[in-house]
Amino acid sequence: MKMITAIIKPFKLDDVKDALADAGITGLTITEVRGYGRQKGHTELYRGAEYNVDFVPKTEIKTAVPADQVDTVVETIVKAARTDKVGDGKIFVTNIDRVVRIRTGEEDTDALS
Amino acid sequence: MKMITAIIKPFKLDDVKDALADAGITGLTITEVRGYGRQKGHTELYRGAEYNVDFVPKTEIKTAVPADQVDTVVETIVKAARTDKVGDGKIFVTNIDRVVRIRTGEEDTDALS
Amino acid sequence: MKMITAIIKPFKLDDVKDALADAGITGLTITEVRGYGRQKGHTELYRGAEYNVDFVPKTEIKTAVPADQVDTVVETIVKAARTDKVGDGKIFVTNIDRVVRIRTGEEDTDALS
Amino acid sequence: MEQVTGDILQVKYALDTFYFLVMGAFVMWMAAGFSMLEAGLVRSKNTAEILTKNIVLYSIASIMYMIVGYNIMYGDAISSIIPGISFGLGLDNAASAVTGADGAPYYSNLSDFFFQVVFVATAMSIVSGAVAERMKLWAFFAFAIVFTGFIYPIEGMWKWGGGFLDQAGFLDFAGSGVVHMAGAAAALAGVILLGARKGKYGKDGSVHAIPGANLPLATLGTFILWMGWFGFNGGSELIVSNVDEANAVAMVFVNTNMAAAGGCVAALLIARLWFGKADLTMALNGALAGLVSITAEPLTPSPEMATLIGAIGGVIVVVSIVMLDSKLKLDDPVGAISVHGVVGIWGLLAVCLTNPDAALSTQLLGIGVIFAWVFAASFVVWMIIKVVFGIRVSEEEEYEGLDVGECGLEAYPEFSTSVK
Amino acid sequence: MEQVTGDILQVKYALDTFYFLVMGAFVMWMAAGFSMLEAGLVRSKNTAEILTKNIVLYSIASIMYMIVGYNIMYGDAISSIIPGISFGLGLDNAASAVTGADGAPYYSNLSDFFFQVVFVATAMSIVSGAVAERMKLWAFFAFAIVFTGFIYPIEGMWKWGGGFLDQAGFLDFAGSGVVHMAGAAAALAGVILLGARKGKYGKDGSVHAIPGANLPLATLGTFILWMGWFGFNGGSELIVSNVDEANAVAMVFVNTNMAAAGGCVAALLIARLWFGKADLTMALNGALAGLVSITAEPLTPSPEMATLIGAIGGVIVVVSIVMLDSKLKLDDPVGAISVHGVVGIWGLLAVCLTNPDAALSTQLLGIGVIFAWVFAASFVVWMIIKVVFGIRVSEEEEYEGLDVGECGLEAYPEFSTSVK
Amino acid sequence: MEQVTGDILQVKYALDTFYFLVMGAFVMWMAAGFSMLEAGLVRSKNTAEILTKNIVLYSIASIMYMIVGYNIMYGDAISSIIPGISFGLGLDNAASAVTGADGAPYYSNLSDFFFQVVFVATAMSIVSGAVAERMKLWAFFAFAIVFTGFIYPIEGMWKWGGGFLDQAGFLDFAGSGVVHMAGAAAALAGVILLGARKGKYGKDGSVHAIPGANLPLATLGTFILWMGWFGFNGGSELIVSNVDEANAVAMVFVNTNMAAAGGCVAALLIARLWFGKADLTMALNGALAGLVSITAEPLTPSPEMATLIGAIGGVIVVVSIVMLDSKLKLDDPVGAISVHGVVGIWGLLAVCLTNPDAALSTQLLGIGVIFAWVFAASFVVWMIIKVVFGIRVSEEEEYEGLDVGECGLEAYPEFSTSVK
Ligand SMILES: Nc1ncnc2c1ncn2[C@@H]1O[C@H](COP(=O)(O)OP(=O)(O)O)[C@@H](O)[C@H]1O
Ligand SMILES: Nc1ncnc2c1ncn2[C@@H]1O[C@H](COP(=O)(O)OP(=O)(O)O)[C@@H](O)[C@H]1O
Ligand SMILES: Nc1ncnc2c1ncn2[C@@H]1O[C@H](COP(=O)(O)OP(=O)(O)O)[C@@H](O)[C@H]1O
Repeated sequence: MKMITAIIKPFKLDDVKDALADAGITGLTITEVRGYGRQKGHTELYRGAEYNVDFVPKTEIKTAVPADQVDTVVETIVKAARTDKVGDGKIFVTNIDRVVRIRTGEEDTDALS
Repeated sequence: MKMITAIIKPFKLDDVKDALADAGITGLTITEVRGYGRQKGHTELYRGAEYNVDFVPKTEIKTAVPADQVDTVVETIVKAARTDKVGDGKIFVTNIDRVVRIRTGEEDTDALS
Repeated sequence: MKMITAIIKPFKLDDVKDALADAGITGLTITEVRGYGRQKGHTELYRGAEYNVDFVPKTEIKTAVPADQVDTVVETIVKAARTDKVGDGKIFVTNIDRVVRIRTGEEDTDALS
Repeated sequence: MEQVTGDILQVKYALDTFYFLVMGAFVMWMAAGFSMLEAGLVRSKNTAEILTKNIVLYSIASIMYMIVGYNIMYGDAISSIIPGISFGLGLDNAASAVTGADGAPYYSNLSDFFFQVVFVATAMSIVSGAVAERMKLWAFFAFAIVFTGFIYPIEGMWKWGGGFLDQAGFLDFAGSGVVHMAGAAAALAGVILLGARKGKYGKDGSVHAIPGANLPLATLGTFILWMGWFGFNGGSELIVSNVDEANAVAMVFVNTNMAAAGGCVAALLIARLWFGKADLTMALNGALAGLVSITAEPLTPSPEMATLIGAIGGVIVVVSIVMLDSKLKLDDPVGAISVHGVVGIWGLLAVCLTNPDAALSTQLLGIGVIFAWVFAASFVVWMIIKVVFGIRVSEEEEYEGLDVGECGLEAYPEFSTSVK
Repeated sequence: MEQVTGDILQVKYALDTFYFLVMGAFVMWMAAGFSMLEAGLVRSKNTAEILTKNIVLYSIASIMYMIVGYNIMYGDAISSIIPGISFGLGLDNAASAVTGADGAPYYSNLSDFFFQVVFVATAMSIVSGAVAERMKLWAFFAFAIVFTGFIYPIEGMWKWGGGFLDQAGFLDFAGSGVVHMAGAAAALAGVILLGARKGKYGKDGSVHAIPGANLPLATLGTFILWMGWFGFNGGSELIVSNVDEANAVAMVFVNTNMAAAGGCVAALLIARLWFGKADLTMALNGALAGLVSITAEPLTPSPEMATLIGAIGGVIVVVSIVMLDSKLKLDDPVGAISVHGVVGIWGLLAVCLTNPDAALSTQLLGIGVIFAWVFAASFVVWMIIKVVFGIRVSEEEEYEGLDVGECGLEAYPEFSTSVK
Repeated sequence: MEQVTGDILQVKYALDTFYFLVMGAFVMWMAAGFSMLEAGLVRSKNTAEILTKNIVLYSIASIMYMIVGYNIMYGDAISSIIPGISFGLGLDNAASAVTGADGAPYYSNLSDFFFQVVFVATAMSIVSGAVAERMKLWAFFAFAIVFTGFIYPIEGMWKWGGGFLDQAGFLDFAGSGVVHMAGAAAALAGVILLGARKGKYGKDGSVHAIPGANLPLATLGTFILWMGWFGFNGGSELIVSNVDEANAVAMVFVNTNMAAAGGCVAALLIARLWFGKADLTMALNGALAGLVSITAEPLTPSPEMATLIGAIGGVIVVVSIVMLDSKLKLDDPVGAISVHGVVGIWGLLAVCLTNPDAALSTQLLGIGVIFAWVFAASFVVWMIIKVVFGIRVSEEEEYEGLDVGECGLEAYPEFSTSVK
């Protein structure tokens, strides 16, 4: 099983969620994060003094999927989250050793269905 | 070393923390997240218009442990976090290559004790 | 590629960010988290009743880097985040299978540059 | 003896002036109420901007009304339709005039100006809520200048300045029409030209709620407005210094309070029955609807009747908000058009229930005239601003929030989360 | 000459009526104060619900007191214990009556109603805070109807309606007992039947603090109450229009302010000494305790004495809050029972310190009678509501928060975090 | 006849007393305004502490001024420079004195005390904002005791107590100097001794903005102050009960409002031109600057002139805030020194524009004397406190926030995020 972690623009969350749901992905965990990258934040003046907003609000989506679905999911996210402007974000794929569903104790792919 | 990441219901946090402490786990990092899964959120009416709360508040607990403690820890979390209702959450186990304690520079299992 | 996840004291964020920028790291994602470890939180009295603040505010920094930069980055973070007091935090290094840049579809090290 | 009579007249003059000033200060306080209400009902990313709009619109209203608006409304008119134009404020009454013959002034002219200036600010405050979260800051200020300097004073002159609506027998004690419906008509024109907020309506016509970020603020705003309304209606009796007038002011206070109570309870009940939940925002709008309902005639109803008039206003407001939102697709984040416009009309009609001097036809005339004028004039002004400067922020700015875009800061830099 | 005397009487009537209305508006403003105080001291997930309770209870109080409560309290009584019952409000005073013989009315009857109606709302507001975060919304409203229509007016009649407590010489200037302790007694009965919030007390008897979510709101609420209290006590002098009465009102204002100041400082010092920290919430409760302390007698103490009476109230409130919380395990999220009940008793006793007409025994009689009646009657009513509808939300709803469960929305949808 | 004249005098006395009390209650309300303004402009981690400072400083001011301050300011002085010292408040006026001969009292002594006591609290409130986010709580209270009991009353006596500044013809109607600049001078001394907040200035001399956590609160605070200022200036006319006085009070109300409006608009425009954004916090400071500008002379300017005086104040305040912050490196989180000090001086000079009795040299004398005295005395007192107890919290406490360190709680325990 793989964990797919995508950092996206917050306002794209609904699109991505809907696209994933259409692709059959029904489990997600999202976190509000702030990002620093090419999209550089900006400098503001507050009461005449400089104010750097270095970090841009982003949303992180994590979904654990069986290994054979990784490509579809990555593609789905890329399509749904893309605006073609700097700051669209990244997707990271990592390995998961084991998954447990707390309610039932089911493990691994059973826990994901 | 393994990283154990558990998504649980927020009000179970204290129970899980206490159970882990009893099991000798003294390092945790928690994050407030929102989840989407079988537990489907709900539709509200706000001023007569529909309002989907798709995402349910969840708490994510991360604890890094030596590989041989994984089973105990997973079991402990399952026991403490379970309410037998949909939405109890998931546990993911992943591999960690290296751990460093910032204060001392200690590495790996030393860094976790 | 490796994901470096550092849990640090919040007020050290700017120092770490600047140090990483100096070391050529230009992509970061940060999350506000709360930690539980040796630094034990504290007990307060609110209206005469006890109030445990078990969890201490921490900031989590994640940066994905090519494998050969791991050592430099870890070292940089350790140096910048250290106060020599309990609670300085931990760094975890994990493996990443694949990275995709959403905007361009570039993969892996290309996606990180 | 004459000295004594003069002394009494002076004391009465002083009491009425003081009463006017205190009531005016209460009405001024409503500016804070609108600010808090609107700041509570928008999203956090647009909160600083709506606050800026509110405090600055109050300032603009004060200045424009001083320069020209007051004279348009109460100066020498050219005819009962066309006001005269002149600038600045005149001198106050001399003591000798007060203690003079019949028809002597009751209170200070400047206290009258003060009382009137806070009314125009109220009308303008109504607009800001309806166009929130998407209108350009400076476009809004441009409109505020025209509205408070000209559009409002002109229709105000038709009624309170002794113009043709007044002569026709149109009744509007404290301004359900002159102030509230007028503000709502200007807002409606703006909302039509502006369009809905991004994300408010789905491509499939679905309606999405956009919850307000801070309901304690919205509740505080409602309480402030409720309190301020004692000045708004209570001061509109204009005189307090004898038994009959004092009784009248007391009646106005009681009825104002009862109508708000009736509106609040009725709106909550309807919301509970209709939506299944006790929607706080509807209870707040209900209380305000009760207040608007009674504003056209807070004196002749009994307190029981006032409660009923307010309660009907509370029912109307809930139905109206839902209809405008879901059927007419008019996106009004705070419900201002329903609270002040639709319910304002109800208030003007309800005058006929208790005031024997009222005629339904005249009330309808007044409603038609005021609405038509304010809507049309505002539409033209909004349109000019739209063509010349644009009235709507860019889509990107709307997503990011107007706070950063227009004001360069955030209302809650440490709290707000990135989603929504 | 007669004309002149009549004119003067009319002006006095007008001044007293106006004074009454302004003071009443200040007291109405206290409703906003209680709302903000309570909204600040509960957790964010229960904030919209407590706001709904507050604005609607004020509305219910207004309506019930108009329909029946005012007449129970001030109408023709059957005996000095049993009030009469009748409905609605009567006519106001004619000018001829005012300028007539001795015993002529001083002020408008309706201004009196207005002043009285905001008092019953105050009493009811005390209840909402104590039962916060776990009581069903509609059960609370059901109680509010009975309390504001009957329970409060009956004991009010015993004292201010000229009933047996008044005849016995029980002294309570502005309502430390009639209003504040009465509200606290009703709250106490509710709290006992309701039980503590989940998580407040551990199985091992440990006491857990549940911090309020928004202390600026709580502070704002306290300032609003402080300001409103000038109306509460200041208006209770009832007349202002001659030198002695004007002096009395001024004395009441000064003493009200001094007692609050004394209570605030004393509570902060005690908290600092006892807990090691300058607990803001205790300073706020201390200021309110000072105000409650002086309410039974704000006229006879010197300002220095008023400061002292308030300061003692400030000490009492801190001790009482901690004792109720940790020893009696009575869970009162905002400290209402201590502030209004325990300190209300202190206020009634403190009358004896400065008012030569007061007798300790009569004060104790009053305390006993009011407490017994309100507590018993409230207990029965809460019990009936509990049996018929239930008074407590489900455990799940309590965890999730009453905002979503009862009101279908969140007070701070963009800020609140999931934990707690 | 005599009876009638006496009656009229009594009514006038009552009206003036009532006016004084209502105006005083408005000024008291400014304490809430300062609290909200300051609570909104600091970071969330220091919010509970600043609230504690505000409510307690008001209490301390009330107590100290009652014990000794009022008598220093208005009691029998030893010379026109050296005040006498005595304690407590005297008796109020007898009815016979009021209806007696020429020079009879106009209003209750205690109402005068009430009006004066809220002024000293205002002066002290100015200090708390400037030293926010780093000063020890109890050090601040120690200073508050000395300032409100002695430093302020002494300079107050020089002007309003009939001392040498008054005799020299120094004009300050409601206290641009006696209250506002005095508060700012004390604040300046504190800020100099205290130093800037950690992180405010980089090692390289760069200036970092530290945004306030809650701008709706700051806006609410500004509206409260604006409203309260009607009492501050309007009450400073002292009498309202005849035609001339009533007209004067009305003029003061109008001018107060216009100056605030002018200041708000001007500051917003300057900020927009200078920074490129409509900085809300500058609009708020601008409104307050307008109010401070007009406070020294709200009676003689025309409303148009008042608008202009306020607008100039609005421009000055923006320039001053930026200069103090970036050039002088005086870290004043809420801009209090600029708003009340720099603009206070402008207000005192602006008296010369419209009041023929004013002389520039005397105004400069007054500015110099008040500033020198308050700054020097405050500096010494702060210094003593610094040496004996320390005035600044530890670096660690400053990072963690004063709320937990000083008050043991958090202002927003559920919202605040860890960064900043
Ligand atoms: N190396 C990295 N490690 C972790 N997160 C990153 C990294 N690089 C970028 N990110 C995240 O992705 C977001 C978008 O990256 P950015 O460089 O701004 O634009 P783009 O992805 O379009 O090139 C950043 O805000 C940050 O949250
Ligand atoms: N595939 C997944 N990847 C990541 N997180 C998931 C996944 N499935 C579920 N979750 C998380 O677990 C939570 C509980 O899952 P849910 O399906 O609602 O109930 P249950 O675990 O009881 O079957 C979700 O709210 C979400 O945060
Ligand atoms: N085993 C662990 N797993 C995950 N996070 C941990 C673990 N141990 C510590 N942490 C995180 O690191 C932070 C600092 O750890 P702590 O033990 O307090 O101090 P130190 O790292 O200086 O020994 C904790 O607050 C927590 O967020």
